[in-house]
Amino acid sequence: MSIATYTRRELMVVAAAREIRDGEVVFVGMRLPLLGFGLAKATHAPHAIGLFENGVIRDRPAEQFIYTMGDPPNIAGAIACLGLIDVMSLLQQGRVDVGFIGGAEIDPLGNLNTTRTRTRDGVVRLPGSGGAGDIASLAGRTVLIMEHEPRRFQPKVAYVTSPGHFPGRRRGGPATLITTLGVFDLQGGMFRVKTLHPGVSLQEVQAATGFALEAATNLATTQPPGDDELDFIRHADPEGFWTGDTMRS
Amino acid sequence: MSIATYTRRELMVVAAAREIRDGEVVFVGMRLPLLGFGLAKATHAPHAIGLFENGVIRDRPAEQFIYTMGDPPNIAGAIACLGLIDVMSLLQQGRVDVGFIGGAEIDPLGNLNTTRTRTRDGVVRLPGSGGAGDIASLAGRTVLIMEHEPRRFQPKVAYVTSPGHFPGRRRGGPATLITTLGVFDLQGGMFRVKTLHPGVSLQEVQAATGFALEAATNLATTQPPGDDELDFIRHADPEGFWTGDTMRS
Amino acid sequence: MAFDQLIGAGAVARVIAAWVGNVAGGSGYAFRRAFEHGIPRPLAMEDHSNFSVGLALKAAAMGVPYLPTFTGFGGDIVRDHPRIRQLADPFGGPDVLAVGALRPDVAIIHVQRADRQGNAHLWGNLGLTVEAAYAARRTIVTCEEIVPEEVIRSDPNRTVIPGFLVTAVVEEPGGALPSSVQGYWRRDFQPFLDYHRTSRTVDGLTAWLGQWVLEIPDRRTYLERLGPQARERLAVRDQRLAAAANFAP
Amino acid sequence: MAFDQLIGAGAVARVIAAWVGNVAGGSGYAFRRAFEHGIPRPLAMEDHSNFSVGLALKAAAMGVPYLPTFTGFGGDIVRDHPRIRQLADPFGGPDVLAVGALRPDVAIIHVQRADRQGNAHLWGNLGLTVEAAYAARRTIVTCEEIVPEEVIRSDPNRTVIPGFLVTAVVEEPGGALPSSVQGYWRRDFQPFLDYHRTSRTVDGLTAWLGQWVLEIPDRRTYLERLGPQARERLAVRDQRLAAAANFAP
Repeated sequence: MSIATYTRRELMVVAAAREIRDGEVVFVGMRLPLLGFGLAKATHAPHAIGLFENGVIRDRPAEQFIYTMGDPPNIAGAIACLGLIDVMSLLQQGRVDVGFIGGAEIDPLGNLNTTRTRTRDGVVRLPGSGGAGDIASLAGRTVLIMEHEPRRFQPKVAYVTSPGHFPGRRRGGPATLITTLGVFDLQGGMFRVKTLHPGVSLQEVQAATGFALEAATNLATTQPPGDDELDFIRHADPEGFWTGDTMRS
Repeated sequence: MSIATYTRRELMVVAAAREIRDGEVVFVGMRLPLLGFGLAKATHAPHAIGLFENGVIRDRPAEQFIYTMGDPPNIAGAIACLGLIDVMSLLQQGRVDVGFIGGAEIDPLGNLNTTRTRTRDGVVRLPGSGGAGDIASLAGRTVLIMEHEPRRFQPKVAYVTSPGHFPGRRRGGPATLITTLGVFDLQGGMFRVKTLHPGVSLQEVQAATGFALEAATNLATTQPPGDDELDFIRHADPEGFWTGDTMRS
Repeated sequence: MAFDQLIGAGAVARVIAAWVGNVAGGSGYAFRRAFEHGIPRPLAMEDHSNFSVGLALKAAAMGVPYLPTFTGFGGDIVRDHPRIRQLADPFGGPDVLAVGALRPDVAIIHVQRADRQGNAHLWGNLGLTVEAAYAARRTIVTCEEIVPEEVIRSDPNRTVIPGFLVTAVVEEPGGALPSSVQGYWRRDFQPFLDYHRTSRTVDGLTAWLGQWVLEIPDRRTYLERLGPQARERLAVRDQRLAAAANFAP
Repeated sequence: MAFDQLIGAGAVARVIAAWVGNVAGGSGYAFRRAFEHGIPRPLAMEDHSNFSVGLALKAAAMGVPYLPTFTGFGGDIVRDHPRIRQLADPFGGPDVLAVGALRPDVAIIHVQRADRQGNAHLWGNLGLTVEAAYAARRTIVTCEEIVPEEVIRSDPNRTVIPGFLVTAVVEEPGGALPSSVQGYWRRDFQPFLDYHRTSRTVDGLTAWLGQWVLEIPDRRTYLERLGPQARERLAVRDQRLAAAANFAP
């Protein structure tokens, strides 16, 4: 299977799905993690449970495409539809195994910034934390998802919206980072290339990263999506709203 | 109408009803206050709202006799059936105008004891606070309901389950005490006879009270129940379970 | 009443509660004997109000060490309480009371229906049921009916606890008797009166425990022993259905 | 998106939020212009995570000055935050963060149905709706339908707010459009995309506000302007009814 047959975002969905173990309780986000959760359920993790920060708990993907987690198809057929405080309380209790978050900027400790940054033109305001800061603080582990661009990979993020590894952390922290170029191991405060996406060189990744990367000598390649996986993704996102080649945000 | 035509408990129900103003939010207990709430709704306070500590909110009495506030007839036809924390939160917010509580012992500051006391035979254990301590702490004002017996009226209660007036109180406190003998004004830390039930003398009340009472020189008599009021009560408690002449607890 | 029976059976070393008694009459005699005389064994007691014990469970459910409250000031419950501390308000307001988290080893909740995964629908009286179910280390759901999962998923807002928090699900119709279950069972009041009368003496309690607990192998026998017409007398036959709620997306 | 529109219209001096953007694409351009350049007026921003702003509302709903949490440690949101303080745990555990109460002047919630007293049934997505309704000084309920009071009373567990907390009730079918209402309206996604594109410039935003706000005298006109087939396209016609729940006593 050649790289032309799937998009990078489809590959990222597959990589996200692989981070979910069967039976786990997953704090699901929108976009790629949502597709990853559905894919994991359909393949190796049929017993995974998905929590959404608005209060929804599902054990199967929504029957129709959803733009937000509050859209009616995400409620219809849910196990439970509680309030935000209820699911955040479960997160705070330590009942959530893994959560997915994205960011506009990342640093070597896995700190994510989605609040505000500074460019040559001045301050740039971003939308803010949403639930990301909570998932970063309280989930058993987190999987981070990013566009891999030099300006996004900073030695120190301008603002820590979603805390990464820090001294005195009681629980969790970033475990894995999935980008448009590869998969990275962030456990325990490291930042190490784990696999490179097909056709991507280590030099390319390093050039797109604003700090020095660690890497194993014999780097594996990210396992490409299988046909079944692609079928699932394209059924779930038929217009490529999230997985097409043009990024929407 | 002679005193023989109604019981003391029926009179107490009527006195309790009169403590509810129209449109008020009332933390209702079981037994006499429950009947008083229904009576007030049926007469001068049609817009009163009743909260029960188990989470039930009603704007009309239950259609059938109930033994506990969780009994199905108290839920059927309720405005809302929430949880205990929800209604206690409304109480703590200051959204409740008046609450009713009973006690085994009372002292001149309106402190009530329903936890434990001491007799010649040793310690006597009582059931405990239930919601009474919360209503005493947090309601806009409280109306207390008691059997009037010397051993129950103590200079100092053995245990303060439901706090009365105390320095630094932020809100509320006992406003009125209704007993088997009369009605008392407890506002601002006083303890003054307001009305004596028909046929009861001040001497009799003082003899049944373990501390000195204040009283106006020209004491009024508690207004006896009218026929409509008695009709209501006897319809609501047809077997005299709560309002018969034999006390059940 | 259940508290009192467990205490009388010698199964309880420590009670954490706001109220221990019998809805039929007030006093719990076995509780009194244990507290006052150590019969059948000494009893440690942690007194609460309804709100404070509710907040203790809620704190555990939310995954925090305590919750602040204003209930209890001026009373003896909070004095030298092992789970309650007075704290300054960091925002400069009046002091609060911190109620420490209470995490039960096991919670047993009875609901109308659940699916095989333990996703449970409960309606009617809630009290502290949901808080207890979330707070406990293990939660057992007993239900009137195990239903197909589509029944639960038809109304996710009715789900009070998601199955991934549930250790075991038990189908046991009438499992809450002699207490009521909205839409399924009326309260059977006679057993409360009988127990109250019988449990006045140790001998009476022993006989009661023999007749109603030790000799009862299963729920069917219990229902039979309640009398030949028990089911007919107690089962709800009327229908007062909740207004339709459409979850179509 | 509503945040962004209010900001763009110059109606907002201060935002307290976890996320300000557009579900269609991320950035809220009016928010960015106000934050970055003070256009049309300077904007004070109090950043939160979803959980912390939820706890701030919940604290107000519970009537306490703050609620404790572990969310936010290690991140910049809680650093020098006007509403968040680090506190020692009085029970000797690790420090907590205290999130101060947030009491909105007004909350506006849209529900499926309410009676004339404001007792409101809501199902589907909850998020922080209930907390906001309880926390606010004044709460306005808008609804798809004003229903007879018996409809609300048929299912008291579905009542999310009792009418005595409600300042006003407004019957406004489609009042949440272009957002969805479970069982009544689908999300109309195009307006989110259109607004996102148009609001990129001040001129675009001004035109948009003219067309969609200032020239719209009522909701009927709004629905007409959405297009002749808007109602047909967006109104939910299917039925997926909640399983029956019997409230008969």
